[in-house]
Amino acid sequence: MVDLNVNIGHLKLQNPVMTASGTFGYGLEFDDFIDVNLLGGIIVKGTTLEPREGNAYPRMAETPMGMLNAVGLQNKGIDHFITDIYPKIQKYTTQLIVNVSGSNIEDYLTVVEKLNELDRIPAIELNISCPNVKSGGMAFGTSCSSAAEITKAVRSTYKKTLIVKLSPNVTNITEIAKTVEAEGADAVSLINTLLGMAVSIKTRKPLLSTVTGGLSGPCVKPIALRMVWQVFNAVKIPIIGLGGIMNANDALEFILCGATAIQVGTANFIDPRISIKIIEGIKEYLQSNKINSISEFRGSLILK
Amino acid sequence: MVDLNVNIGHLKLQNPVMTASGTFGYGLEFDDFIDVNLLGGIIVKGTTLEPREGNAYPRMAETPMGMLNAVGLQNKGIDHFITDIYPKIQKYTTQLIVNVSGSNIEDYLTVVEKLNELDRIPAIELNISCPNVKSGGMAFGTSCSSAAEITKAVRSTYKKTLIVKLSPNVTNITEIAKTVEAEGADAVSLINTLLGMAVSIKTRKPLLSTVTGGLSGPCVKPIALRMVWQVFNAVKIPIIGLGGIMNANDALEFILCGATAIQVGTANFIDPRISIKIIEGIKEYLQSNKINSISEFRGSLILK
Amino acid sequence: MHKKHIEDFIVLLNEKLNEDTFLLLLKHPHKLPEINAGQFAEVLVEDSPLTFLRRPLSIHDVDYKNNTLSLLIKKLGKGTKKLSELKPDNFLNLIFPLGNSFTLLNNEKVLLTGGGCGIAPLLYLSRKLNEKGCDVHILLAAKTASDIVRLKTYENYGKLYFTTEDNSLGEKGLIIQHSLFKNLSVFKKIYTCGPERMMQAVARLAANNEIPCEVSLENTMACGIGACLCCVTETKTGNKCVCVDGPVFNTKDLKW
Amino acid sequence: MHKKHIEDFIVLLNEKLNEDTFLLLLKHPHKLPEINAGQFAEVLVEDSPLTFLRRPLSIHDVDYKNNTLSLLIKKLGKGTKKLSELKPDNFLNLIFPLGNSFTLLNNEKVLLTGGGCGIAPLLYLSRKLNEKGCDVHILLAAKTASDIVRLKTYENYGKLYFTTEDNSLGEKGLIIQHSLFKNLSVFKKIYTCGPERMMQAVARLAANNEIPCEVSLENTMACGIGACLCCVTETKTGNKCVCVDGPVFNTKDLKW
Ligand SMILES: Cc1cc2nc3c(=O)[nH]c(=O)nc-3n(C[C@H](O)[C@H](O)[C@H](O)COP(=O)(O)OP(=O)(O)OC[C@H]3O[C@@H](n4cnc5c(N)ncnc54)[C@H](O)[C@@H]3O)c2cc1C
Ligand SMILES: Cc1cc2nc3c(=O)[nH]c(=O)nc-3n(C[C@H](O)[C@H](O)[C@H](O)COP(=O)(O)OP(=O)(O)OC[C@H]3O[C@@H](n4cnc5c(N)ncnc54)[C@H](O)[C@@H]3O)c2cc1C
Ligand SMILES: Cc1cc2nc3c(=O)[nH]c(=O)nc-3n(C[C@H](O)[C@H](O)[C@H](O)COP(=O)(O)O)c2cc1C
Ligand SMILES: Cc1cc2nc3c(=O)[nH]c(=O)nc-3n(C[C@H](O)[C@H](O)[C@H](O)COP(=O)(O)O)c2cc1C
Ligand code: FES
Ligand code: FES
Repeated sequence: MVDLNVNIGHLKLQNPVMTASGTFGYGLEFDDFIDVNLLGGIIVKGTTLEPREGNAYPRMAETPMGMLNAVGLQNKGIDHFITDIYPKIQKYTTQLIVNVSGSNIEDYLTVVEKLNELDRIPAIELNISCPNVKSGGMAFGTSCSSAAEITKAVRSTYKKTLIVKLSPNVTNITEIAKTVEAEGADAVSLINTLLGMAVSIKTRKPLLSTVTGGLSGPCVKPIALRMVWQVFNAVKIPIIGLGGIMNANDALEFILCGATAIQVGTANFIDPRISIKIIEGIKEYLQSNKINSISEFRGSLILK
Repeated sequence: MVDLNVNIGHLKLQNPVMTASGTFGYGLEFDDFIDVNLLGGIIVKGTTLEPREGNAYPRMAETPMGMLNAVGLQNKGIDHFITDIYPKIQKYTTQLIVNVSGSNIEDYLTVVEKLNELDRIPAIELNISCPNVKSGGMAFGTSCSSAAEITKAVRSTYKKTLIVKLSPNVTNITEIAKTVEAEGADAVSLINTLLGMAVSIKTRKPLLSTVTGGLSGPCVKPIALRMVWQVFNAVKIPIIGLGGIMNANDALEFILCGATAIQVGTANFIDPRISIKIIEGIKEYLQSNKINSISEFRGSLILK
Repeated sequence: MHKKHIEDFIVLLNEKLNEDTFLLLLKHPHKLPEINAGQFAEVLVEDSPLTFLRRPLSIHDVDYKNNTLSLLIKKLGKGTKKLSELKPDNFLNLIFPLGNSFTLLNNEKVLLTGGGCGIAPLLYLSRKLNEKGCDVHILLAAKTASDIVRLKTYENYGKLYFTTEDNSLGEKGLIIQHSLFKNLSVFKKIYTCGPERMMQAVARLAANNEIPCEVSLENTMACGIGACLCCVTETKTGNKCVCVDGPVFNTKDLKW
Repeated sequence: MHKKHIEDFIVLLNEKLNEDTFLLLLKHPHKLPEINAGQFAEVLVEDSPLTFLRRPLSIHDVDYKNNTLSLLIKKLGKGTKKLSELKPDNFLNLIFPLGNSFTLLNNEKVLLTGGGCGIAPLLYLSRKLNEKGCDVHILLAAKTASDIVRLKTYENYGKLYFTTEDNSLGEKGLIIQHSLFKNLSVFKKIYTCGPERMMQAVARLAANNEIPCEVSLENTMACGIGACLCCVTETKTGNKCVCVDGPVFNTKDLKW
């Protein structure tokens, strides 16, 4: 048997496959299709201090091998999460990670402090990279100083595993990664969506109510892979890779480029069982290539 | 009849459709397929001071709805261009624009001075965004200060139309655009390729000899459109839009978002006649929508 | 809610109904799970480079005896065009049944009305209502007679009425100009689907007559199962997902 | 150089030759332009989401009388798999004829040798050489007999030899272990295509015997017409494009 266990900070995952925030609901939406407990972990929807209605419709546009979204962090707020969602998802035995967003540092801190109290939430993913909200969001993730500031603040109150999710909409992602590593992040996840746009020449209008939105899906994979590889060569903390992973091959490519774990996002919409198929596919690949453990394969890219 | 004429600085184009540097050779490669003179203009291959062998093989990898290239500005240098290529392409009546690259400002200036002397070259496209060369290239295009420096230097010697080609691998493309506008660029073209990567889990090697390369094709269109729209709202000089244009609809989307002209790149590889078909398609769209001129349509995106 | 499934159906029939409408008859390889009227499927369009996401399509009819369901589809763009090329024995992957469903009444007089491919879910609905003893009246609207398809099948489950803009079938004019709307209060409920403007007009008249009205909304969807929050519509109690809280809404809850 | 064309061919035949090799017979709608041995086509793979670029494929044979050409293709990945599903009357878009070609001799004794789908261009070459009065010897190499296809057709144009690794046909072993290589100097020229390692071994023995050797190189291509510079190979005079300066190279010019 191959060893699929990986560690992200204090977090132990039974395999490197997680599901990406905003693409897997709270897991419950997928109970009809898969045994969610087979996953390495799930990252639940972006959660903010106050309830948010999100952006106006339309929020979605299809693009070549991808999609744009402008959901805008619709969620019912942290208190609703604690009282209504948390009890429901405690049935899962897989790792539960909450993706946290906010428009200012105080909001982030309040949410994080509340999550710190929840036994079954061993880690948070700090979203400093959402392109779909007016204030906060991506703004935190596109400069080193603000990324440092928020990571430092959260780190000082949050004692469990802290993952910081990086924005690809930057000139130099390694600098941001190094900064959040220096401020005590246990891991980085990358990439969030790329800022994109789509219009209709029939209506002459943008296809999203917000004009621009976040691009995800296979179209972004080459960019995501490159960033994972760059960051792998720049930091020591584990990297969680994502962006366009549609199958086990894609997942293995990210791990080959240095990712300790991966997340499946948009692919869940095309095939709700895909995350489980990816775990199977990774196992098969390692077995047929006689690789004993996923960590042996990690970052083993051959540069001749 | 609809009016397709557009102006880029002093440059008059009979229609807004040009072909992108590095994807159309010197035009001659397409003589068997189309009447090159029907184009608005052609941007010839990236030209440097000295001859360059480019990067090692393999230089190309297919990606979802796109491709990565790592050609690395292979060309025989400006002197060879002047003595061998220029005489051959003088047969064209369409506008001929030379894409200029270099690893330092002096090189750029020498090339530009030589091009200044060529009667049939009414404009240059300054490539400060090539991701496939070790020094220079993209480095110039990813910071405002270096973009300013090189634009200023070239502007001071080059009197004809100066187009600066921007890199999408930046946090804020509007800042770079405003900078080169301030330094006297007549127009900006965007986008060059996005830095990406592809690997094989079969060989465990990168698919490009350079590990990373430049991503182009339909997969980048949403990002390119967004950048054109952002820059359109930030500068007054004309914008030449490109990135993933495969048909007339795509071209019209860029013009709707504010592009004065567009360039067809990777699409030339799929259909060598596509640039001409795009001109026809634009004409048809304007006619059937009773729009008299392309300038009337430009930037007419409706934000309700 | 019923359990959702993902399954490769086998295409039994692809029938062209008019210039741009076709009917797909699909066989489930096993026992077809229960499906309610108004539910839809997310259909995977394969071998189509620019069709990345699934396409939501209403379930037009269900046959539990033969384990088949049918889809009534209008060729609109890349995905529906590709589906129109399916041949018998091809596979088609569906996630289904999705969404809520129409509220059924027993032994009441009801009006089902719609236009365009909006009429797709009305067939299964009319059958269900017919089975429940309702007096079913179906009003279909179109530009011209040839736009109206599957007429004979609808006739099995209710009394049919038409409006056409060119007067080629039924009464001339738009849907709400039909004489049925002169005396709306005879109906206990109105069900409608079609273009949004049409549904809004019907809903307004229903409201004026204080008759409950249910609509089936269309919307751009990514997941179809409530996971992405891309498909919201504004309701009086905030944004709701059309794919799980809908596609059927009581118009009194909408901000129309 | 011949003028390049872009054309929709009509598939006349898609013949499965073994587990993963098939032959496409394609009809040009008009008069087929002249094509030389060793040239290739860039083939558009439609309805294939992950096959964005065209696929380069050698021209296997040409029939000017019927205006057809054929391609001999090995299923390797997404694109070739898709092509293997083509049916008669489907269209296939080709840019052709591309690249340079083999140098033909008159009335000489020549050896053509290759393995895998590398043998594709050798058929048309053997026919051309045969027409020019050459004494054509063709050595085909494979793992096992069933890998070797179109044997009967090759026989029309030259004398056939084989090596198989499992001794199921011809001599046992690798290509260069064949007895023909013991006495190479009887040949005026050697033509080879197949896996790079195989071609290099053949080229080395040719050089040792001072016999001119031409190879047909494979390479990843984007445009096929010399516009992108993606398909370079190192030669003694710098990087050359395989698509225009090749695919045929004299091995003395390569850095092998
Ligand atoms: C719950 C639900 C049930 C539906 N049931 C049916 C049905 O039974 N039969 C049927 O024919 N259609 C139905 N539709 C609509 C169907 O989903 C779209 O026609 C289809 O997705 C278009 O795909 P395409 O690839 O052909 O078009 P595309 O190439 O994607 O688009 C073509 C044009 O149509 C527009 N468009 C695309 N999708 C939608 C949409 N969902 N709503 C409005 N405009 C859109 C695009 O903006 C574009 O202008 C339903 C939609 C929903 C949400
Ligand atoms: C001038 C020329 C002539 C050719 N003639 C023929 C021919 O007559 N018959 C034939 O069957 N094949 C021929 N080939 C090879 C053919 O082009 C590839 O097999 C084909 O492009 C693979 O496409 P795919 O989509 O099936 O594979 P993909 O899914 O793209 O790739 C599958 C695997 O094959 C590898 N691969 C892809 N393309 C190539 C390539 N060009 N060279 C080496 N490895 C590659 C990939 O890295 C991957 O591992 C020729 C190639 C060239 C350059
Ligand atoms: C509909 C949608 C909603 C998303 N919501 C969130 C979110 O709330 N928080 C977050 O950090 N990322 C969010 N993302 C980004 C994804 O988690 C992921 O980073 C991105 O989609 C790239 O991965 P993919 O290509 O596999 O989808 C969202 C993406 C989509 C498509
Ligand atoms: C093979 C190849 C070579 C290129 N060479 C150059 C170049 O020399 N100079 C340059 O400015 N851009 C170069 N580019 C970038 C294109 O001009 C264009 O900016 C990019 O490909 C995006 O457009 P597209 O998606 O339409 O191809 C090259 C692109 C490709 C694919
Ligand atoms: S389509 Fe994803 S929530 Fe409705
Ligand atoms: S493939 Fe483009 S130059 Fe050869």
